[in-house]
Amino acid sequence: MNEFALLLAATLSAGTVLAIAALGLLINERAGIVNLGAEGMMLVAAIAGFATAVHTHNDWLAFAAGAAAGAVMAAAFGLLVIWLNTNQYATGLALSLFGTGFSAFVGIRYTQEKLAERPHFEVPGLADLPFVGPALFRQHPMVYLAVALMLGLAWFLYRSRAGLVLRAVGESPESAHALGYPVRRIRLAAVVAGGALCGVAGAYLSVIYTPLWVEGMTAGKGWIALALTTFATWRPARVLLGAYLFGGVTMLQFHLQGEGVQVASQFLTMLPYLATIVVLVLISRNPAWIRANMPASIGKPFFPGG
Amino acid sequence: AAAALVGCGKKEEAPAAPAAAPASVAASAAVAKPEPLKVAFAYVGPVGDAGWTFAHDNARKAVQAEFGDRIVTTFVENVPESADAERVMRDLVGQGNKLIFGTTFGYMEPMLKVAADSKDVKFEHATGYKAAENMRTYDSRTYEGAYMAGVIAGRMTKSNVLGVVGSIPIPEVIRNINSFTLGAQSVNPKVRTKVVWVNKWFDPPKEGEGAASLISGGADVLFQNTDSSAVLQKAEEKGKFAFGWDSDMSKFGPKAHLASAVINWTPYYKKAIDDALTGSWATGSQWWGVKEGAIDIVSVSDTVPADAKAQVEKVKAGLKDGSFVIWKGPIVGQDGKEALAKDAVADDKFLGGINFYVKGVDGKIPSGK
Amino acid sequence: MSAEIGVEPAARLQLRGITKQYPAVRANDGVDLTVAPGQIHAVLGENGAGKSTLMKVIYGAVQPDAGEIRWNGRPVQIASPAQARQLGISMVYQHFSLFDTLTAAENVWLGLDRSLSLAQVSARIREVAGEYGLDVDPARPVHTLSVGERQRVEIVRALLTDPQLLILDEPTSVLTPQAVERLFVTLRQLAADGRSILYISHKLDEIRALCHHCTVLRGGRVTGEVDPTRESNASLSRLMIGAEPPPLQHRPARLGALALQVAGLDLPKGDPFGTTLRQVGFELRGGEVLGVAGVSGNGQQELMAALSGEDMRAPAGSIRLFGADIARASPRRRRQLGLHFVPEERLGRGAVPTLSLAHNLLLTRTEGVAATGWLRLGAVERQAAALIERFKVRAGGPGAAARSLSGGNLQKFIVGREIDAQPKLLIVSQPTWGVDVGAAAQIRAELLALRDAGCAVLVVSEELEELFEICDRLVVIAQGRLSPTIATRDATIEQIGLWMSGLWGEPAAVGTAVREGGPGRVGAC
Amino acid sequence: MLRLGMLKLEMRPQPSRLMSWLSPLIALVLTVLIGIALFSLLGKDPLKALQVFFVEPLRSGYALAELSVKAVPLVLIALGLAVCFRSNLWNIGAEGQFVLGALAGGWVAMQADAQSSRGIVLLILAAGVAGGMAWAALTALLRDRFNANEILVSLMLVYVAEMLLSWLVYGPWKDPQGYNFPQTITFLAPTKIPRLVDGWRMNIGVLVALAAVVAFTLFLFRTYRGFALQVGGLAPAAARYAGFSSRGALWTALLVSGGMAGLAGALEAAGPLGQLTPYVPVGYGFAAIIVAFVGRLHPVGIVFSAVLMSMFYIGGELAQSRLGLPKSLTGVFQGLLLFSLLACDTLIAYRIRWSRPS
Ligand SMILES: Nc1ncnc2c1ncn2[C@@H]1O[C@H](COP(=O)(O)OP(=O)(O)OP(=O)(O)O)[C@@H](O)[C@H]1O
Ligand SMILES: Nc1ncnc2c1ncn2[C@@H]1O[C@H](COP(=O)(O)OP(=O)(O)OP(=O)(O)O)[C@@H](O)[C@H]1O
Ligand SMILES: [Mg+2]
Ligand SMILES: [Mg+2]
Repeated sequence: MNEFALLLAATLSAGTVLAIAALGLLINERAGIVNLGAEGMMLVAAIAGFATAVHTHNDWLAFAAGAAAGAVMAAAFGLLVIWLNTNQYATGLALSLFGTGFSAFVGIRYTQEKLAERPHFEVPGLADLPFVGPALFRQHPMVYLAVALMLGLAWFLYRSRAGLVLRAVGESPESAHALGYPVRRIRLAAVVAGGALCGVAGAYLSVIYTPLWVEGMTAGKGWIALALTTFATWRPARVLLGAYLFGGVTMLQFHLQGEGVQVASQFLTMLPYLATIVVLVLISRNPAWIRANMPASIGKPFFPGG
Repeated sequence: AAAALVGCGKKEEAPAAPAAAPASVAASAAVAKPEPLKVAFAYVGPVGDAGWTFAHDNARKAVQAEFGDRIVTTFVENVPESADAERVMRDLVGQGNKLIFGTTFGYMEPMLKVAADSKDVKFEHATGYKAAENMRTYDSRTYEGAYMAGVIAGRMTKSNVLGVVGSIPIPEVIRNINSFTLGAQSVNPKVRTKVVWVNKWFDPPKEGEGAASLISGGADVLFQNTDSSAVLQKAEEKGKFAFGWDSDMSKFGPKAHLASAVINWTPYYKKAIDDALTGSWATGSQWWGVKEGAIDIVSVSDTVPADAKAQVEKVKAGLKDGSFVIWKGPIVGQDGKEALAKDAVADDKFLGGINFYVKGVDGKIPSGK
Repeated sequence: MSAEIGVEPAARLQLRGITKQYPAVRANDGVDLTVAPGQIHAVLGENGAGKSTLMKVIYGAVQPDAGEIRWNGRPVQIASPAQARQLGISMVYQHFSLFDTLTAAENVWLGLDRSLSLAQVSARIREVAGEYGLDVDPARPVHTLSVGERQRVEIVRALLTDPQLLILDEPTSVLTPQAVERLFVTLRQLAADGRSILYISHKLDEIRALCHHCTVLRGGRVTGEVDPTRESNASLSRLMIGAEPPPLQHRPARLGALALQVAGLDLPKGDPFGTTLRQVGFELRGGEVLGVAGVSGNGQQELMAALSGEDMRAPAGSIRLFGADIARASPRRRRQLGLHFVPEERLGRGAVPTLSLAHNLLLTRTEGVAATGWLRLGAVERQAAALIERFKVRAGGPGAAARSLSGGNLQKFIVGREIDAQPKLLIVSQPTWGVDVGAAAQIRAELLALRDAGCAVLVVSEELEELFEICDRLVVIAQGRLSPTIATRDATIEQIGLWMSGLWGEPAAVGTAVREGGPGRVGAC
Repeated sequence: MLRLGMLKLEMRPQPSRLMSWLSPLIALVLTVLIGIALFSLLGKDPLKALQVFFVEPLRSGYALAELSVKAVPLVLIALGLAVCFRSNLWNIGAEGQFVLGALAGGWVAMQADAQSSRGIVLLILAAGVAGGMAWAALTALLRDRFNANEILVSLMLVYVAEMLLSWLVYGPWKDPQGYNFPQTITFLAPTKIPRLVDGWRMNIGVLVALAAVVAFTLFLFRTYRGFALQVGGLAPAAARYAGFSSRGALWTALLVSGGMAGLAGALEAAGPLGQLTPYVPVGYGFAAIIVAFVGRLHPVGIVFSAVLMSMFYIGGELAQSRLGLPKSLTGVFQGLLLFSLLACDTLIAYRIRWSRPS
């Protein structure tokens, strides 16, 4: 029982990185922009956050630095894609590449660094409950913030006027422009917000989750976050669910190995990736479902004539 | 043909090496100054991995300091174990290096090819098994460190479940897992070892996730045969124990850290360079352990009881003077069959090909028979 | 002159010397315009005359290069639509600016600047709907609405800002004649309340029936200011294009063999926002033109896709070309059998915008392709040059990118490409959409010439005048069903308009249509 | 029109031919300028650094041969990707297809014995093509049948392919004499890809790549099928109207690009590697995406960009031992080059004007 609680706890922790990044990408995509540079933004944010944590000994400043790094990268991407109308996919790939190289480059002197002692977190009163205590209430605050972020984002998208404007821009930038909304500025804001969240996720990875800086430490998490938005059909709650599911599969494959399951570890290592494909297939088979939720302008350039 | 790449950058110092040898050393050797021996290292990982490559690079710095201006060292990091390795080796030859160290198994075939074409250069290949006239192999008996760590682990576990995060299932790593388990069993016959493989040498987030899953599976003392400190840090976060590996990692988890099983490549590198300088270099295979000062267990934590420390010291002393042998029968495999008969001592060939778990290790070796 | 402005304090909007230069054209060239309170003011002009540009200038969506705008006598700079709405100017665009997946209320909300809540907006929609007879269900997602209903959403959105000036850019191009009548009632009521209306249309009859005043634009300049009630179609047309279009040469039809037989064509919608075709059936012979009338969004696109082969899911045997079952044949196979098709979208469907005209020829013509699949680019280029010559396409030669052509010229090229293939059956969708009067006349004449040469022609159009002008028989599509055919000489605009609402006097059919389509699917109000 | 400060972009009536040739050059110059600034910042002599990146890799026959070892797989994979991207299909899993090509080619090579005829090399390459195609076919199938996004599926399959390789070389295909190390036997002499010059690693892959460049140029610009594929990418509705099957395009593009990546994999396995190890994938599949774009998705352009990219790689290696510069700089440069190119490409469709205040 306790074993299961710990597995659950590890799952939540593993899912949080993905959840924060994917919620950020969801904002992008709701405005009609796909940023394939998630991996690069997360890496640059990871080193920015880690370096800040090393120098200031303050994790929250580190998250802020990560967010800023992600936002700056996203802004560069946004300017190219939104103002110069470059191809979104290619520009995202370039961002990914650049981010991977750049983070490794500036991170060289931090590979030997360690952070000040990592504090333990407990929710007072709840942490000692049997089962649910160790499973749910001994997590870093960021784990709960990810949930709050999901709720906030859901409220924003479906209950607030600004969220409606964002969805409208993603649905039809031409119409939004005709109504007088500053489409490009809104898109840029969404891209920057998404980059900032990817940045927070990257900083969480290097400052709390691992906590170390190493080159290429995201190891594909940015890509999986991108996959999550599609398989959540662009809905915040499903993104969170998907992230935990994915975290769960990741932990499960180690768990199965530890329990001595008679399957070659390589096949277990494949599990999360195969799971992504399977869920993607299940979601995508129903085009109506996708169409009803997918921002119609996603990936398409918008050039206001006027 | 390779010589065509020479030139450019003669003045440049080796990257991380001290800019110039200390003046005093330079002065004393000023009488008849021979050309310094150019020594190069090809590393598989980044020098900052805190593990394998870091340990090699520490030794490089040590020998550079030791030999002063008699040698010049260069390194190339992150050399993939692919077709690129051969080009890097050839370039290092072309740069005038006369002694070249390749620090990972995957360089074996490329180094053999380059060695065949560059007879005046000596090649040193770590962890491989093929040698040539001008290429010898070297390795360290890391399993001795694993065994000593196991002794401490056996004493410190309360759940009697140990966890190992394995990198990739080659004999070296399997041997270490087994030795760790044997060490623990020598002081606590009830222990079991759970293993997870991350299939990477160096992937801290994955290593951390593996560690977390072992902890959720009941392990309270962790050990890793991967190249980063992530496992130790995960143990620190979760309030469990763990070890440092390859280099002293105590600073990464002051509370969780029980001890670090370290490799010190310096003695071997000193010998190799000395051989090359004096012209006594000869091919062969060198496997150094505690006896030669290549392996040690350091920074044993104060949480380890004094008598456990004494047990470790005893093992170390035995390994040093040869009175104690780890792989000596009876050793029973996971399947219950005797792998090593009573009093039989495993030779290096046996050790080099280990592909089974000893009794007490759970699970199955990936793709093992 | 400025004194004149002074003596007309009642003017709601005054434009003086508005000029707007686009890279290729001067869309507005020193335009003056005055709108009085309570006036319904028409702006008339052929395609590209600059009407929409002028309206966008007034609405703040486009900034003029020169000129002055006075609003209720005061000079203003209108920097954005939001500012225009604050002043009391609202606009319904020529191309809708609605969001498909959002509800009607959300769409309206997005067009309002006041900080009303969504619930309040829904309530206001109901109020306005009652007041002006603009029935809209606020909770329905827009993609479930018919085109007429969508237009009502647009108008309600404009009205909720309580405008003093309402701009309507070609509002009737998507409505049935009956719906147009309803709209006019509403507009007159608005004008009676003292609101001014700027009304843009090509339809001379409508302007003469509705408007108090008319400004005519040609090539970006004002070429006339008239009272439309005192003009004739011919005189307005002269103001607009400088001449009357040449009359079409009609010859009696000489019916040929049965070309196209459609029977029992049932086709579930492929796109969630599309229309399902039900039991569509008709016949078409060589040497005649059959027109398909209907409000857009009633299944025209789906029917065209099924006939052209872009949608190959039609039930086997439901479409026959000269007796051969082509229901599941690919477009290329159909072309081999003599069926050619001109889609309504030119850029992106009828032609690839970035490719040259020569390359675009290869979309439907394979004379320049060797049997091995090798392209004989020289031959293709010569062929394209010949087409350009024959159909008087104004373009920079066969190498010009499709997107560099104006809409009318590209349409001439595409229609020409298909006519030149000497089809046995030509299907044309919206042959003259957005094409100026001269080009339209040329295209219509080419279609008739093709008919006279014995080809079967099927024309889908939303412009009833056009259909009445060139078709021998008519049929109406509504909610995915087809009416019986009727000879054009026996048909009246009123009758066809009624049919466009799905009411063609087959009690059973009407009953089902209304039930299945739901209340809102009917185009008429 | 859109404004960026004082600058105003204006859409050209026609894309500029001149700019489509000039823009890669401008981008390269920009990248070099940024590089010079970066080197100066790091306290390195920029001239020497430029020499390491742009001169040394071209200095001698041997150096050129080494350049070809890196460039050939890039050219082959990028050619296939160009067809994919031109068809608006986003296969970014070429790395996985490369691995499968190496596996299939490697398997054939392992079946050979010392007496095998040299003809087996052809079999190895064919197997490589088939292996890559099979892996790409998975992506095509899932996209075709279930509409699953090909970007994500092909990418996830890269990880799966790497694990498959890992399992094979640790398990069933392990060299029995290999002390249990993760590697297959070293392939026997008859299976080795023939080299062009003794002592140099350059092999017939160069000829294969050049032939492929010619073939792809003709295919894309001189055949009806190639034309049809591109129409699908430029305007899907026009392709549907013309009757060019989108499923056909999907399968053709993915199979072609998978096959090319597989071919590159087989050439690598039986060429410079000579055995299979877990380290077969070194990122060619991902780098080829940049190569394809920098080469403007044009076969001839791809040759130039592959050579450029290889110079960056080799220069990055040399810069480590010569200048003590970290390897990660290579990635920084590649990213910068692609960024600059994308930005410069704007000039093909748009014209820059200084905005006149009105
Ligand atoms: N954003 C733009 N960029 C460049 N040219 C434009 C733009 N908008 C309109 N034009 C050009 O300006 C001219 C006037 O266009 P406008 O849309 O105002 O015409 P219109 O009278 O509304 O025509 P229609 O009857 O087709 O609606 C046309 O030649 C058009 O091609
Ligand atoms: N450098 C390039 N980068 C990207 N696309 C290109 C490039 N060169 C040509 N293309 C595209 O390839 C297609 C064919 O070009 P190409 O110049 O080979 O043929 P063409 O000019 O149409 O025929 P011809 O050479 O016989 O006149 C066109 O769509 C063109 O836009
Ligand atoms: Mg208009
Ligand atoms: Mg040409």
